[in-house]
Amino acid sequence: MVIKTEEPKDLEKINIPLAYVKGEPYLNIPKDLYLPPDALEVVLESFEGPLDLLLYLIKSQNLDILELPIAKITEQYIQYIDLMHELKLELAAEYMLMAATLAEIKSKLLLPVIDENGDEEDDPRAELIRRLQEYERYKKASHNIEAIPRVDRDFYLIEKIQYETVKKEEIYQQIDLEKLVIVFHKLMEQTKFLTPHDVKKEFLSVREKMTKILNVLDNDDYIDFKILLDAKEGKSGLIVSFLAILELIKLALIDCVQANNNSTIFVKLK
Amino acid sequence: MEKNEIKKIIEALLFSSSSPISLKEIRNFFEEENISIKIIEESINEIQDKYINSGVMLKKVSTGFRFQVSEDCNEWVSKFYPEKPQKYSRALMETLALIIYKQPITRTEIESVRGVSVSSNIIKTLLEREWIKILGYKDVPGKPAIFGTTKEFLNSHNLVSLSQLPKLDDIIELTEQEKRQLGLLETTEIDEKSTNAETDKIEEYNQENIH
Amino acid sequence: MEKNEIKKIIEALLFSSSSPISLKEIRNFFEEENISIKIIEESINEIQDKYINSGVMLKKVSTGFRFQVSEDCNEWVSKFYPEKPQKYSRALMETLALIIYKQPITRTEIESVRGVSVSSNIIKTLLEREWIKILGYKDVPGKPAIFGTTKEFLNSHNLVSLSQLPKLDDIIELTEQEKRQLGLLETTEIDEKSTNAETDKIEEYNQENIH
Repeated sequence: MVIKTEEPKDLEKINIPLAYVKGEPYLNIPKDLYLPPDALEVVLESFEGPLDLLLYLIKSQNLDILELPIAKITEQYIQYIDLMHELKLELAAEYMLMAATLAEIKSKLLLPVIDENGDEEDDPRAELIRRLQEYERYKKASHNIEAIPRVDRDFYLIEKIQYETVKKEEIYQQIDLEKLVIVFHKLMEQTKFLTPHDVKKEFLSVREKMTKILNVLDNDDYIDFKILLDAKEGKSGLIVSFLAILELIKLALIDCVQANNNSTIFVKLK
Repeated sequence: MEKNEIKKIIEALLFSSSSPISLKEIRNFFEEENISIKIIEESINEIQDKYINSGVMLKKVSTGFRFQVSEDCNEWVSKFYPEKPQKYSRALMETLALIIYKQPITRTEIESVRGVSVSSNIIKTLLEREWIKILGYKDVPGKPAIFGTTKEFLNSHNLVSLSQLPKLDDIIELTEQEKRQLGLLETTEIDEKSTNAETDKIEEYNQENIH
Repeated sequence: MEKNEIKKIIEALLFSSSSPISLKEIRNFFEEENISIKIIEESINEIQDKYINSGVMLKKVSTGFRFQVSEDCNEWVSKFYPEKPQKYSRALMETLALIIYKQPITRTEIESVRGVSVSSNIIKTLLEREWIKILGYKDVPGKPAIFGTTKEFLNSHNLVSLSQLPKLDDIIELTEQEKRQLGLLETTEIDEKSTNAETDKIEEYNQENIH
């Protein structure tokens, strides 16, 4: 099987030059930490957080995580942070927190251990070492997962192929009878608010209604919008009234105002 | 490159493509490999033969070759993918409800209750399904059709007579809230505890209506 | 129904499906035809054999069987489709690794191992890709979502179950002395005779730190 695995970006595994500065290839980050800033910007950006940076510092010098020479590491870490600042790289707060943690551990190690029971006090590095180890495990695991064949990268699926739909014997889905009853009752309830059915929509032309509204608004006062609607005319009548009002607004014959949402709408002749 | 390998690759390309692949595309693809058009054509023919008695077949269409389900399997594949259950529109449900409960009824009468016109499609659908039929024509100007339900409607809903249709009170022991939702109550008290299946049904119905 | 016909139909179903089909689905489909599970399993095996030297192969993944491009043809198919596959960032892969190996897991738990915050985009991408899903919400303030992997994750990595994934590295075991040094052991005895490499290393280390 052809497995095209994306090369992990781990710095320690990169053999190709990290960068070229004035035509000169940089294979390793110089130990003295003199880093030509522009060239190494990319390198610095590729850290996945303070733990990743710490791991890099440890690995790049073939140190054992378990030994964690705090003084040395702290010094280098701070140098990196300063460099990142200098390069104006966006620095997550987590990096600063780690710097503080390192400094704290360092200071604790410098203090003489006074313990009346003669027990050795917990090494302040223990927690950090545990975190580094834990992070390293999942970092490795993520590389393993990256290497697993993945669909559309390492292997391909077939496209579903066409078929001709053969018309099935038509079985219509049944109506939900209970829902039907509810629908009917709801309809009946609605009609309660309507006038008898002999109110014909045909008689309520929008034009006619517009004239009527203009007659009602025959003076300069604001009138409650609701006065223009007559429940007796039923739903269709209300719709015609509403359309007529909209039409009048459009023709700029009336003004419609409302102080705020839900408050009364007032209508007035222009 | 061996012909067998070429065949395998063409097969893989055809199965992984969402559209037909033309002879020209295949030829271009193999250009670097220096493979003659003859070999490619032969390969395609052999692939075609290979699938003669299979569930799929290689078919030449206007833009190239593609695999499709073989003719005798179409019926089975269609059966495997069930059609989406139809959803009935609110308009259809209301129209049908009025025809059931108010039959004989004309379209104008349905419209006057619903407050909107009834689309011809709805009447057509119901007639085609043979759930409703034209009982006759009203003796008024325009001679509108009078509709009623059919035996077929009863059969397809496992009913013997319309009297078996559920009564509103039977379906739901209506809670105060539900009654209010249905507009059957004018009180405004809210029964917070009603969260049973019936409420859900009504809510489902209401939601359908909202959009 | 003849076995040959059954084979053809299963073949057609598998080729026309956009997702894997399980044995159970096939069995249910043939229920009316009274076809034994044994016949179905045999048919699937025979289909699998039929495609052994083809451009496609029948593969079993977590949710059933599917056809996919055979291993030696993948390279050619990728050549035929010039679009590059989506690349995922290290941050995304680390987040995914944590969800895989520590599921059920919350975002906060992921962040505490990685030492940095997890961007919402990463979670969104993983959810949209359907590699992870929300299993529920933790009963703590804020009700954070609990994540886990999906069958789709397995399917898109040709896996049947999570147990096929590489094991997590063990944490490197500390020597007794190192543990003591780190305060991970409660014993207070000091092995005075220990003048081996470890001690030297530690002393060296201490010197380094004390200056």
